[in-house]
Amino acid sequence: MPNPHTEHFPGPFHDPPLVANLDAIQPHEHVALPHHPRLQHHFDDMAQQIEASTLGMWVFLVTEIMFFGGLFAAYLVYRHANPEGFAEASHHLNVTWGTVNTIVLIVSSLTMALAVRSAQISAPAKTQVAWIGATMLLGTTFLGVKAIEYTDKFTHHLVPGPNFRWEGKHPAPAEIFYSLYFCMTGLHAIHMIIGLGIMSVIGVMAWRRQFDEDYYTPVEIAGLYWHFVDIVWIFLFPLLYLIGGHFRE
Amino acid sequence: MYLKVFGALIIGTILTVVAAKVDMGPLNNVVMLIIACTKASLVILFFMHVRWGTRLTWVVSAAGFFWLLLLFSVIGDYISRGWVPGTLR
Amino acid sequence: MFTNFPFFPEGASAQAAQVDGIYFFMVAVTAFFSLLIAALLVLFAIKYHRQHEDEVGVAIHGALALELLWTIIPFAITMVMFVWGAKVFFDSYRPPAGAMEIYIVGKQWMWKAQHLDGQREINELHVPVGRPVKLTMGSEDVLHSFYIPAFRVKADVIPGRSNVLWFTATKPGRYHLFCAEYCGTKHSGMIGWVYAMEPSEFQVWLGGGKPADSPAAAGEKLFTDLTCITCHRDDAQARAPQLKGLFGHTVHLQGGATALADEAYIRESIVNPQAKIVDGFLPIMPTFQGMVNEEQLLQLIAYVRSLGDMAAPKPPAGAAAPGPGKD
Amino acid sequence: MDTLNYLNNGHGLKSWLLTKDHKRIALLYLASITGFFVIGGFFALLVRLELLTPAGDLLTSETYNKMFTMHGVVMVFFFLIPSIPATLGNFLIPIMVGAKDLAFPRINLLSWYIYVLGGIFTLVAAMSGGVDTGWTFYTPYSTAAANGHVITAALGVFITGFSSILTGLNFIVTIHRMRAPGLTWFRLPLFVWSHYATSLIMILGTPVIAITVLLVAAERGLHFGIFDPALGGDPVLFQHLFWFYSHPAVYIMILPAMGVISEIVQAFTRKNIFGYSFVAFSSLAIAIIGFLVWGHHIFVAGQSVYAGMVFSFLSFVVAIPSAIKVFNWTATIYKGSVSFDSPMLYAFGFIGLFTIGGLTGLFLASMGLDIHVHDTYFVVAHFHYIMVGGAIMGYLGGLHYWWPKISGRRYSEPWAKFSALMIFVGFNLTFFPQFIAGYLGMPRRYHAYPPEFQVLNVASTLGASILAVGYVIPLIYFAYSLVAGEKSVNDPWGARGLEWEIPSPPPTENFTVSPIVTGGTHQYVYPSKEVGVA
Repeated sequence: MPNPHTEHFPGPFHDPPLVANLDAIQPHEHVALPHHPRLQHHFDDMAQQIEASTLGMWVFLVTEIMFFGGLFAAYLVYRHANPEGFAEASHHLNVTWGTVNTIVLIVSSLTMALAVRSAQISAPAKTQVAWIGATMLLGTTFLGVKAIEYTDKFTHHLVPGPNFRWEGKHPAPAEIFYSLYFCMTGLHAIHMIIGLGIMSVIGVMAWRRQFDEDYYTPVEIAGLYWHFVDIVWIFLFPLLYLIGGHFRE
Repeated sequence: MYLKVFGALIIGTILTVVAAKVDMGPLNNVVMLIIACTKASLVILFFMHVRWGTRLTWVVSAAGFFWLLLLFSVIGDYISRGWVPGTLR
Repeated sequence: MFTNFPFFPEGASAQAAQVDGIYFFMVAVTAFFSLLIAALLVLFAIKYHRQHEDEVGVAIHGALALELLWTIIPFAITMVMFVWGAKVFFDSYRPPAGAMEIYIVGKQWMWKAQHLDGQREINELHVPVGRPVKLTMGSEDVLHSFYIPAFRVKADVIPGRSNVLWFTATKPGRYHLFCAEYCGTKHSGMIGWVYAMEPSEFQVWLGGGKPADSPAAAGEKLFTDLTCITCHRDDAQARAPQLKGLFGHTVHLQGGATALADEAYIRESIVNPQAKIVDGFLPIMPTFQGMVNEEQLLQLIAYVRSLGDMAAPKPPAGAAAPGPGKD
Repeated sequence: MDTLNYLNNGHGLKSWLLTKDHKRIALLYLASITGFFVIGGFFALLVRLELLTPAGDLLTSETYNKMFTMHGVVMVFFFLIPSIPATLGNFLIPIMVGAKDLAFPRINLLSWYIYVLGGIFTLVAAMSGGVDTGWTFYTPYSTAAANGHVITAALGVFITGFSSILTGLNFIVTIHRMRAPGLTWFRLPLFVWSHYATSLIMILGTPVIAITVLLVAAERGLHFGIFDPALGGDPVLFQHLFWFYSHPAVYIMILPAMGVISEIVQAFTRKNIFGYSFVAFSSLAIAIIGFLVWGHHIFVAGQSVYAGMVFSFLSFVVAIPSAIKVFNWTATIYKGSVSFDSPMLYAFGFIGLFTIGGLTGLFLASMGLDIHVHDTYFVVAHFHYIMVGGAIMGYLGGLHYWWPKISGRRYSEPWAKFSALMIFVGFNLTFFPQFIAGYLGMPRRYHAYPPEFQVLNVASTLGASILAVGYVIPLIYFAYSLVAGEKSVNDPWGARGLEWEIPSPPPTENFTVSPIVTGGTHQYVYPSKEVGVA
């Protein structure tokens, strides 16, 4: 059987070579080289693998920005068209709950950052799990508060649709506002739930002592995701809860 | 380090709630957005480690927000509607 | 059945010549470049056809000057197209003063038209030649698009707001009217005819039949029926702004802003009265969203419009001050 | 016995459905998009048959509306967008950058499953009564008035969007982080450059349509009011958000095809591209400027005149990089060693048809002219020149070019030439008359039409039948070549590129060790000064 890499087109122009190690790249008996147990076979080394994973997460977050971006663009357009209506509608949101939830999320971002740090410095598994657990607890708290707020909206007929009731002067813009409110916070809450799912996997991995200073990529990229969800809320909070001058109350 | 950033974020939150109760006219929105952007930048730079990231990470994260602005340019249509008298558009 | 089919549409409006002008220019450019590329491809393919199995091409890596040339020349050509196209667009959407007004309502799946004299027609539109005609259009349900190919005019008809289209027919005849924006099951049935007539014939047509109320008269009736008149009064007890002499003038709003009282402003004031509060009045007007349909809305607008030419009596303090007219 | 390659390394359904090999996933995609192409083609056939006569006699108007809707949805979201990237791109990008696989093989497989799931939703919507919104899902028709399962179809589009996002993400990371030693950016094949630009659109645009169709579903299903005019919502906002993705989506379809054509032109003239950096950067320019032209779809839809002017200007600007590519391809053929193998025939067809398609795009970018031709058959003809004459020509050209690498077999060259000719003739007969019909004023999406348009429509339907046969022939000879085709050598065309340095079909790991790259692709050198072209 002929050597496969000599089976080229018999032209005379294969000069200069495109590849310096032409023989080596051809299929032959595979020799396993010693490498980190976490290194996937298609990467050259750990550095490449880590860089790829981090970049991948960042690129994903860019798509997330655009995903929420569609909603923010709609918000911008409608608020530009109905500044008064949006302000009026916003006043029915509970600023206290909103503030509490903002602080809860910021604290969870801190615990998340510390969870990543603890993995980075090869802290004991117990410490890592503790930070991850704290983050998850805060995330759940956020969702709990959100549930209270949603219940309140249901009972006050503030859910858009046939049952929407609005006593104020701007019923139509208010319905648009609440449509956007539910879409934006709902989508955000779904991201929180997904985040909790990711964190529970990360928690189990940490418990099994899989993270140390040489390998902590999963907890790092989970952290990127968590912080991103926090950032979305940092914008949602003022845009939804705080518009239109609460000084008039 | 993380605690300092955390402190700044909490202060930002309190500031933004307080600012919402002060009548500054259209400035309210500006202040609100400046605070929100500052907070977001702090999270991105420190919690998300972009401060220590490669140049590519900088470019990718900046590109995300840049494209968001491109999407927001849709508002241009709404602002310029009615500029041509008699056409209603 | 295959006899008498056209390859180029009739042009029967002032706009048609304008649009066709760009079209011919672009066809020429397209033909030139398509043929140039095709000719070069054929020429090169034949001339440099591979002669031996082991032959290779000449290594040419590029020529900056050449590449800049074919960047800059197309750019220059497209800029001509851009400016020309924008000019035609601008002209064909800005109705001239004194155009004849017709109100159009699109609904699934018919076109309703009403002339100022009250003549109504469905899926037909009679217009005089030689006179600018301005259509104010609304939709009762979904998006439609009012399209007369022979006039080279088209504009979407959008629920929730009015849109404007104008043309000057130049050639008497019968022309297709199409709905160009997909609007559902009978989209292709939402068609009709536009009759361009000599002015004298048009007057005869307008006089024939039994005209209904003019849109303004119908609007006036609605104005009474909906009890708008109780607040929008002429006297000093008026709780709402004076409408006489309003249309086409600048309105001073609460908070110091101003607005031009055009169709869009009147429409907004009816369906979303709280959006713009006239300075000196309380925001007490309820919305009429859902209480008037698109046709009635256009009639109300026509009525307010008809009041626009009247001299405003002494306005109550702070009410709409007459500003410079837009015409 | 054959040497071990990706095709015979593992047998059985499970080895395919659970594979992480980008080459096998590419074939999974190839099979599924071919299925969707057949389905979408079937809908097109019914549309064309209905239009044979002016009266709406073959189908009811509602069925007709569903047919063109499903044709659009299936062809755009389930065939054209994944066509080249998910098959050829998936197969070739890791090889072209000298990597063993894409950066995230599991995500690559996941993207295929997501694609299939989205496809199932769409097929369920189609089979349980269809949708009649048009592929554009314009509100308020889609939210308030449309017949059929709009939500199911919208979810199908939403889901499949994520498959596109994940593919783009994988490509970007792979191209950034997995390049072999010595493979600098400016040594990358132009195919990779164009896929990089495509991936940018995929990750930046797709999320916007995802959220937009989700809002349509929420408005229809939950009676939310985002675009509802009764609440003061603006249907034009939907169009803004929709076209923010859907215009760049056209570049998702055409950029990879441009990449394919760049490769083919170089390989079949045995000559490096004329002006590599102009061609490479024009891809990026198209991707970026392409994001700023969406408003040219709504010149007459109630957009402000000034916004329209900005969009019109930028739409003319985005034509320039496309023009550059056409000129540079033509210049590449100059003094090349031109062969007429079937991939090159597709490339010739592409350049010619794309030139017409691109130039007629200028008609639509010109605001004054767009008033008349907007929403007529002129638009239909224009975008079919880009999507069928451009994207599908490029796809088929690429498939013919790399088929020996993918399958390890040769197909019947005479049949390939014959079908390329049929497709070219059939295509032009189908779509050229539509330019004329469009300028005459025939609106698109018309079930019945005035009789004076009939001659043009008969020509179109006739052309479509020829086109259909032209598409069936490759299916047959490709299938035949799999079982009985002559075995291919590594480099059957005498082309230069990493993919031609490894066996056909490639081994599972592509390269045993990372190749050390010493030059760019398609560098052909004379054996001696004396032998040359005329």
